[in-house]
Amino acid sequence: MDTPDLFTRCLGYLPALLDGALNTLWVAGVGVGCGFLAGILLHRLLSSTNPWFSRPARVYVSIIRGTPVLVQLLVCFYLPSALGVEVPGLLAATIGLSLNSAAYQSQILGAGFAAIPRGQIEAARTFNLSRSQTLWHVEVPQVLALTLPALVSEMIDVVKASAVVSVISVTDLMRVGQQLSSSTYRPLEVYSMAALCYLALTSLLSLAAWVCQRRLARR
Amino acid sequence: EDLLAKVKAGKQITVATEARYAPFEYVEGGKIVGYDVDLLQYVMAGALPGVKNKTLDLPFQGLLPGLDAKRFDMIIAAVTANRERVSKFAFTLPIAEATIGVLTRADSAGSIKAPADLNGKVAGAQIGSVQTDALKALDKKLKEAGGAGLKEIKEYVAYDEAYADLATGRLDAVAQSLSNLGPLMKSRPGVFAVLPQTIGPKSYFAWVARKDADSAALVKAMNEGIARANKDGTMKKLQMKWFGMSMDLPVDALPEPSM
Amino acid sequence: MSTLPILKLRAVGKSYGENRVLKGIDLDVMRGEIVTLIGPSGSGKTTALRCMNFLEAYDEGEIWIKGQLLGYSTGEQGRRTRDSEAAIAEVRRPVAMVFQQFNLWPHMSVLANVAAPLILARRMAKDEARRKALAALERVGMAHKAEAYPARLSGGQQQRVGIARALAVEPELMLLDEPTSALDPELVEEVQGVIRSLAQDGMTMVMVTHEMGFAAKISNRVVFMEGGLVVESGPPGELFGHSRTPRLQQFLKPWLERSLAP
Amino acid sequence: MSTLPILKLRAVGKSYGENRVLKGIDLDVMRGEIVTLIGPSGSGKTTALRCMNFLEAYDEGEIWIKGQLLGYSTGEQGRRTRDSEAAIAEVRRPVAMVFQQFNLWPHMSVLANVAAPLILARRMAKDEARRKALAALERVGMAHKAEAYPARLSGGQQQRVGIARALAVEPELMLLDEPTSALDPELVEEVQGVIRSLAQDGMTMVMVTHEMGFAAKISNRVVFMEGGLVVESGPPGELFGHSRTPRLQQFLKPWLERSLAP
Amino acid sequence: MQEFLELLPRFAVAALLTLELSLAGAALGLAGGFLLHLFRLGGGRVFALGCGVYVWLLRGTPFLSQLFIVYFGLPVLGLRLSAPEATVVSLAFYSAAYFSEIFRAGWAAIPRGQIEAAHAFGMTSRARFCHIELPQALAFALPLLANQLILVIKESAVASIITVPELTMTTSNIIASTYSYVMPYALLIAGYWLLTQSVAWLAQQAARRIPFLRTPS
Ligand SMILES: Nc1ncnc2c1ncn2[C@@H]1O[C@H](COP(=O)(O)OP(=O)(O)OP(=O)(O)O)[C@@H](O)[C@H]1O
Ligand SMILES: Nc1ncnc2c1ncn2[C@@H]1O[C@H](COP(=O)(O)OP(=O)(O)OP(=O)(O)O)[C@@H](O)[C@H]1O
Ligand SMILES: [Mg+2]
Ligand SMILES: [Mg+2]
Repeated sequence: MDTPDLFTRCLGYLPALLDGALNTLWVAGVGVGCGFLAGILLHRLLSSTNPWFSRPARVYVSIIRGTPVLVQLLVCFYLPSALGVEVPGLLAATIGLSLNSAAYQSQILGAGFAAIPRGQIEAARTFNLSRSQTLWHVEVPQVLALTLPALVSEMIDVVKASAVVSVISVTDLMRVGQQLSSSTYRPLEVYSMAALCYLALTSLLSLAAWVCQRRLARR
Repeated sequence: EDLLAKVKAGKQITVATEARYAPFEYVEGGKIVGYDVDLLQYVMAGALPGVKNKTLDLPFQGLLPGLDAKRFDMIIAAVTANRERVSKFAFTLPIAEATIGVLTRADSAGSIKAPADLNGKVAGAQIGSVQTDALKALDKKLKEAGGAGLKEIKEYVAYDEAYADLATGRLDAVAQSLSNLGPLMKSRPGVFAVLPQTIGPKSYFAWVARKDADSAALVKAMNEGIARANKDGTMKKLQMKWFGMSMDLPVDALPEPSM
Repeated sequence: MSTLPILKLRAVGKSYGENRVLKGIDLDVMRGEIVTLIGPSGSGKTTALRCMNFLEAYDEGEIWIKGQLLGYSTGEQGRRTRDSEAAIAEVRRPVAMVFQQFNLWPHMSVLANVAAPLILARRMAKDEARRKALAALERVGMAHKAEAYPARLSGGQQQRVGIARALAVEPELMLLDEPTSALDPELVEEVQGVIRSLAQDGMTMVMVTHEMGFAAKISNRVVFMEGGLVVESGPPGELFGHSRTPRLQQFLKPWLERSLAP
Repeated sequence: MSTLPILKLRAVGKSYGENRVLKGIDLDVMRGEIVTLIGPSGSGKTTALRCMNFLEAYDEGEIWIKGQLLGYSTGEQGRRTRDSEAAIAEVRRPVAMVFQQFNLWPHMSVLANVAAPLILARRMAKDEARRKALAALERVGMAHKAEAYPARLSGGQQQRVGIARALAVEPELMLLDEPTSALDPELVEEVQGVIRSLAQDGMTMVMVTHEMGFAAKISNRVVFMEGGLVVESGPPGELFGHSRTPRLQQFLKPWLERSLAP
Repeated sequence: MQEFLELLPRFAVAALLTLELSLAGAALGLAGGFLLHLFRLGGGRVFALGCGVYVWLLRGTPFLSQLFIVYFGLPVLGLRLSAPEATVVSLAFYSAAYFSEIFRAGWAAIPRGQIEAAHAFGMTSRARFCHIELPQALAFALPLLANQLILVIKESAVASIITVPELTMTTSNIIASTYSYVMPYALLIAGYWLLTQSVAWLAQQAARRIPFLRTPS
């Protein structure tokens, strides 16, 4: 059996890795997206004056930030089945990452919400905008612009955190790397290639954010 | 209505595997392939005609707990039958021999020629695997024989890292089933060597289901399929294809594990 | 001028915790009138103005806008309950507000700022809202900046947009809280000009200001507040020329001195 | 009064890229003199003031402090090279600055804020520095807040600390950039009072301000700038009463009108 | 209960190892991040670009890949680290990228005017750095630093793949040998939670000690 040279070998890993990258992108993308919406909700709960809302929210954030993602994913995967509900791995992974990211994003977005001058909200009230109109038309666009750099970091972190979703049977980029390394017995090469794929993904995100920031800055 | 009936009615069986265990199951060209996959296909064609199988790929540590939690119906992977596992789970008939060999580095072939030469050396295997238990037994044997015993037994999450550590010299030996070692030797020629002696008693790989009334019929159906494959020579053919050798396996029952 | 006051305050009180900031304010504002509130810092001017709009919930007395009680409904045994946001919005509809810090929404263009209340709160069609917004901007001389973003404007221009935003909803009463005090001295004039021209057009206004000269010239009535109470009120000539209370005289002294300096 | 000007500007120019912000400023400030710079927004007042301190590097002309050229050394063929930080610090030693936004260091107590320049830049012993700092705080009536942190103080109090910090280094010349314009109207008076008392004690000052009345009362000389040039300068009575240039007349008009209003 | 008592000592040992690994990694990373930041502040364009590339590479790739490169790649160059050593080194390189970004944010948060005031009063650049910039930037960055430390603790779980017997590895071990996973996972969660919450608590206490942070500005 002849061994192709390093370069050809690495090139050969690419198609499978890209397949995995697609899954990673999906899980992380949807995770961040849902996490954003849930993060807004969580922030509302956190800043509620009613302790029945704010206290559970605080506990939630503390638990999520205090435990490994791996454990959170396992809970999302195994808990429903213990209760008799079948949740496919991909869905469980997406839900798990959303719930995880929501906790972090609630903190990031919280900083953004806090930075919006009170007066702007009051202006919305005097002009009779409803609460949800104020949230979506006045606050959220600004919060997005204000916290974009931190949100991008969070997105990058979720992409990387998603590397553990393989434990619940999602064939993500990292899992493809593991599979390749076990059929080729060359972990160093394969993981270096996988690292490059992650780098490409995260750079893509940074680039997109940079473009957004540019747009916003033109105002 | 038991599990077998449900599977037949739903035309789908969900099985789990760890596709990092060549040549039993691993990924090539984006698909899980290997000895188990081929064998399952043959067994299902006979036992469960028309049923499709859905395969989940999980890390080894997730397999038995996942089965217990009813995340899937069966484990179709090379699981070594040991005493503790057999007491908790239902194993099928053996699908391959799991007798353990010792992998060393090619450049240490001069100094390590037999298991007895492992005194003072570092050896590794997968966490919670029978191979780890075999290493522990070896350690005990070496010490009883008056030797220093193994210097350390390192436990890995998966075998790939153990092979890599052996290659970089952090390990001196890896305990692994002979069935797995053949293909490894073929794809990284000149890097590794296999000791001629095996360690531990003869043991077997089998598939696993839950040990409850619900699963009993399913296990029986699978066993019938495996027995047929054994008798009509299909199994030998597949073994030649994947391991490069064939082995004689008991047809009627899984022998009582000795470990 | 109708005889029904457009805004009526009766014994309005407001406390922040222990601190009783408003201690019973009475005020009638007739259609077309311009009332300015003056007084030392902390006397409750801003609080009073914010109550007129229910931006702050008052907790004693009553505020009526065009004959409707603002913010509360009176139940059977005379106990009152707070209205829903929607009901409050309905009563506050004829009132618009201009803020000291402008409070424009920085992520919207000038035109969008002015059109947003029309589209979102009044559910006007987008085209019509834009047309109206543009007309309001025209009115304050800011139509040429319709596409700009607030951050690009000078303070005076921002405040003119703030006024346009208030104008666009076609209010019957405008509340202005120190509309010029966040501006560089150079820019005060341009905003005061706009307010003066609104006054000439007959807009009803209640304004808090520290600019005595401006208050004197523009208002029909000046209200001097101190410690949460109205101490003196009357036409500007009377109040500035012959203040009856020593407290008002003392308050006006530095200003009188400064204006006669050069 | 000595005849050597403590600060001398000759044809000072400064550009930001293409934009020539100062176009040749001449100015002599004698010991004990109080000079105010007035002019419309963007005329270069702040830039001029910052150049006098080399916070901004000027790029044409010369600035002399007590006879020493600020910021540059002239080499053999008349080409000048920029001085080191240390050399600049030496020349700027007699000059202290008071900022519009106070610029107190929020992580230090009031006392530490005032003492820090003495300890860190003048290498004074800590005890002595504290004593001096306390004396300066006493001077502006802030000694009782010595242990407080800036965030706890009102704007007027913060600015008084800013002045104390400048006083503590015993400057021979103080530069003040709109020292009261970041303050609420009510607080302006307390800071102006401190500045007035410094003036009575004979402190030399150059101040940018928008408060014409204050400028008129306090200064020996008023300098009107526009478009990076000095348009007119002279004693306040002359400048405010009988401005020669139409531009200055136009600039002063709104203020004159406002002050004569009631 | 019986199970709990049996497992507790093993988990205590494992948690201690997790703490040691992540503290050592974070301490080195903190120092490295600070150095990177200093280069970026004072080293001109080439350094700034170099630091930027470093941050991009280390922040953009999963920690697992970096650990593999240190653990399996360095031996190719003749440097063979033990698994815990490799973990600490990788954590240090990895977190240095994050820490340097945090320092950057801290410095960016200092208002320009304050630095100008220091200039105007003739402070040397060292006095300025030590007495004006550093305390404020650190105070600003304190919560971010704590956050990052928490992330490092959690990231150290990856070391289980190269046989470091820390919390995650210990849990896997126990599960693989007992097939009971409720109690081990409960202890795992409790372990990480305790570690991270104590970091958060310490940071909070530290923030309380800083007098000028006590006032909402
Ligand atoms: N949200 C609040 N919570 C607690 N106290 C408040 C609040 N808003 C205002 N106050 C207090 O109410 C009093 C009146 O404040 P208000 O802002 O109405 O005065 P003002 O006359 O507008 O003063 P200024 O001229 O400084 O704007 C002050 O003592 C102030 O401290
Ligand atoms: N750092 C800078 N970079 C570029 N341009 C600047 C900078 N600082 C000031 N300018 C420009 O220089 C000109 C003069 O500014 P300067 O701040 O000196 O004016 P000013 O007279 O102090 O105005 P104001 O009364 O508004 O404070 C303005 O056109 C301004 O845009
Ligand atoms: Mg007010
Ligand atoms: Mg200026």
